[in-house]
Amino acid sequence: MDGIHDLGGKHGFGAVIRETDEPVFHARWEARVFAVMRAASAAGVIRNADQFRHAIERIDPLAYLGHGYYGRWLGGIETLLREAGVVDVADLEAAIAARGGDPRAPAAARPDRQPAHIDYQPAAPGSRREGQASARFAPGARFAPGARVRTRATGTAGHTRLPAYARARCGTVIAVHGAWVFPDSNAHGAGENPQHLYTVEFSGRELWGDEAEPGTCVTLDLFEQYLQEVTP
Amino acid sequence: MDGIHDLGGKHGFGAVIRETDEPVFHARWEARVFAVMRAASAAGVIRNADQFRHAIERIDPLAYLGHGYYGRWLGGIETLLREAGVVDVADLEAAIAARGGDPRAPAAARPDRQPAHIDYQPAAPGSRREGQASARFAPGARFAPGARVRTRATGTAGHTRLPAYARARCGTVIAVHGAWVFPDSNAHGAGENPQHLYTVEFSGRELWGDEAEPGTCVTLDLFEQYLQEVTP
Amino acid sequence: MSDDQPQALRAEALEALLIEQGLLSAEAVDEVIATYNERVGPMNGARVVARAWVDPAFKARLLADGTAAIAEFAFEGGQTEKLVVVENTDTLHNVVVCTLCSCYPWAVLGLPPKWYKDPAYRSRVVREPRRVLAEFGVHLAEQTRVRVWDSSAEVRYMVLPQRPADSEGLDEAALAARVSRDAMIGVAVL
Amino acid sequence: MSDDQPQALRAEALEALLIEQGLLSAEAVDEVIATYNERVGPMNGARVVARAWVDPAFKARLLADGTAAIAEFAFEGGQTEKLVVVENTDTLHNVVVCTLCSCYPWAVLGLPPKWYKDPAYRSRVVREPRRVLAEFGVHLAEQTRVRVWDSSAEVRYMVLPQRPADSEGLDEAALAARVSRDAMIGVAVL
Repeated sequence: MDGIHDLGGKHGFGAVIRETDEPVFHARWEARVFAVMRAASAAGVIRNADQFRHAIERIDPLAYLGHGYYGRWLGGIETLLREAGVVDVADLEAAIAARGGDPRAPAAARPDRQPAHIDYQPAAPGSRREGQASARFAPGARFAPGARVRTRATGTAGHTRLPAYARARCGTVIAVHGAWVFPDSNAHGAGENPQHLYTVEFSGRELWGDEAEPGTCVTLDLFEQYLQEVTP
Repeated sequence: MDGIHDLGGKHGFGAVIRETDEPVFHARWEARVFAVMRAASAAGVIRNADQFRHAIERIDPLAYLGHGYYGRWLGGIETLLREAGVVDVADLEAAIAARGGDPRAPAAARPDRQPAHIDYQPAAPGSRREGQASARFAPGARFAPGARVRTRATGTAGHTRLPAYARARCGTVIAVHGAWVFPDSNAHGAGENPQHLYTVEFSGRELWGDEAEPGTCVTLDLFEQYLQEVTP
Repeated sequence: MSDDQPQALRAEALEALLIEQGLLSAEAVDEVIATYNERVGPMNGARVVARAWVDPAFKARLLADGTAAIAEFAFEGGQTEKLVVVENTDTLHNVVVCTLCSCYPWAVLGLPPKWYKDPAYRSRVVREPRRVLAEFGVHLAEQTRVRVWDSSAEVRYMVLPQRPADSEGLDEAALAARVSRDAMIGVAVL
Repeated sequence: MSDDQPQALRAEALEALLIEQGLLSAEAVDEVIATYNERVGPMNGARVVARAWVDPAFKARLLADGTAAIAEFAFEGGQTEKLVVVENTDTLHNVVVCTLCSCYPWAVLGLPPKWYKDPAYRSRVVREPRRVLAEFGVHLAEQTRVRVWDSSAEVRYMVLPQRPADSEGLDEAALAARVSRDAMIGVAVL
């Protein structure tokens, strides 16, 4: 998804602001959101991290920039709870009003009428991540360390972990991590589609052109489906 | 600038909302902003449209999405008026307070301490646009209608009119418009650098991959410096 | 954007400071409002379209060099240093956008509507023009190609819509009354 | 974000609805607060770093397979299914980010600081790492290469900082006390 979340390389966000003696949670509501996230996972509403990340990507872009990290989580979780029918928006608004709040205050959540993942079933219990995926994934890795690869040029409306700044770019494989669940399909309940994951290093110059800082590079962990061989 | 303004192809902004019987100005303050823009141009604070567009690109990203068109203009104009020393922020805040407003309400303006364009002088009075630029631009156009061209792959921290969605893409020249002032340098007072302008057509598939709608294309007006020849 | 009070006060304050400095007259706002409500607006483009429908020689000139062809109307309004007029046909539909800001041919269409300047239209129409057009009520045949003109430089675009089938016998003024702003942007058909 | 009251009330309302449905216990919030304040935090990563400094065999294991090497510590906290530890040297400086969301190795570093999750750091550190590091007070020699690890999948990264020159003779616990969270992200040197 070419969404507001895809921030790498973007300009205009100013200086990095650090807090002195920053607490783990700035307010109790942030910890509440964390607890609600865990409950939604336990209830099967958040099926996997990919689906949750995509729900956060789908929230209102203004809220994404303005509501902070736990505000983004809140939007993503509310989206999934409403899509799953676990929470009804009228009940939620009534509960907000009962606490003296404005139930019509701009919310971050953006539930789809027909969520893409409603029929999602994990392929096998507990088979989400590396160990299990590797075991079920027979073919060998297509690329070895040192291989030159080029990333896919185009984006997608769905979830993906290839950031816009690294599209249509050439890099070098520096590590091979075995087979992992593919977020682009798993987020949508369209299968775990396990495939090899590579750490690919890109020179600053390849990513940013003449304006790159000298002697800098960026690595990304990229799935085999994002990559093409570069013929020398 | 890889800023929030570069919206082409981005996801997550929802449906297009139309108003019935929409007025030209929704409130008097919008027309005020328009009048202030004209005054800033007449006073030489807004030197050219490229500098003004870049000032708008530089405003706070949240304001860019949240304050509407004239709110964006307001941010851009305030930025330039403060950078030029015509308006002092303390005076502005006092004038807001005198009107019963909160002088510390989040503002869109983001003046630089050392604006890049402070020494800007137009190369020649009135020489900003097509006619004059063409006259001073001797060499012929590098590309003719029908030529296949590839756009630059990387962005820039400064102003540019090559949107991110059309970088590193191949297209076909369908029109040649003579020489125009180059916004990428003109916005920063770094010269008018007139050069040929081309309308380039890109297939939907080239821009958006497999997800493109069939039978669609996009044209962009691109400056010669953005383009490379595609060798067949 | 539910509450634009801070922007309203800031604009008023800025205006006051410029008036104090003699850089702006107190009447300028009313002049702006009058200009873009009364004289500069889509009624100008509508006259151009109607003339192209009734006068084949003018239409040929308009499509060959829009800037020169509209010079005879002597429109004011700015933002239209070079005008290119693109013609809708049975096999090609044109639609105009400015993804990077909100470029628009003021002299012929006036100031753009809010939706033209909002993120939704700017982001979507280049990527999914058929879906956006359908939301506007324009359902194109599959075989009709769609060309989206993203106004990324100083060239400004206006769409020449197809003349409605039921407009036989109307004179130029009556035809102009049939031409909508949206049709000249390319998000409506007549 | 000056006023987070709407988010606070919405979170409270959501929590209440889940408690009503028996999907969440009223004590869960306090448990979350206790976990990430008391047991899961950068003190865990600091122990790993200190051990690597004093035990060359552990350091070799840690750099070869971070996940296996930290298993002996039995940290809780999640978000660290595969850990890769990258070593700073005189000629290479490593720094970690997640531009697409805010991935972070919770088990060894706890929950990330606000700046790590904010747009400014996420957007800038991949494009201008030297400038960002300088703002953090880390001024690198021109010849020191910088490698930015953008955590785009489930691999989590932790930086093994260089041992401070003045730490001779300190024991493992004293060394751990010298290791800062920021040094393990790569935005500080010790």
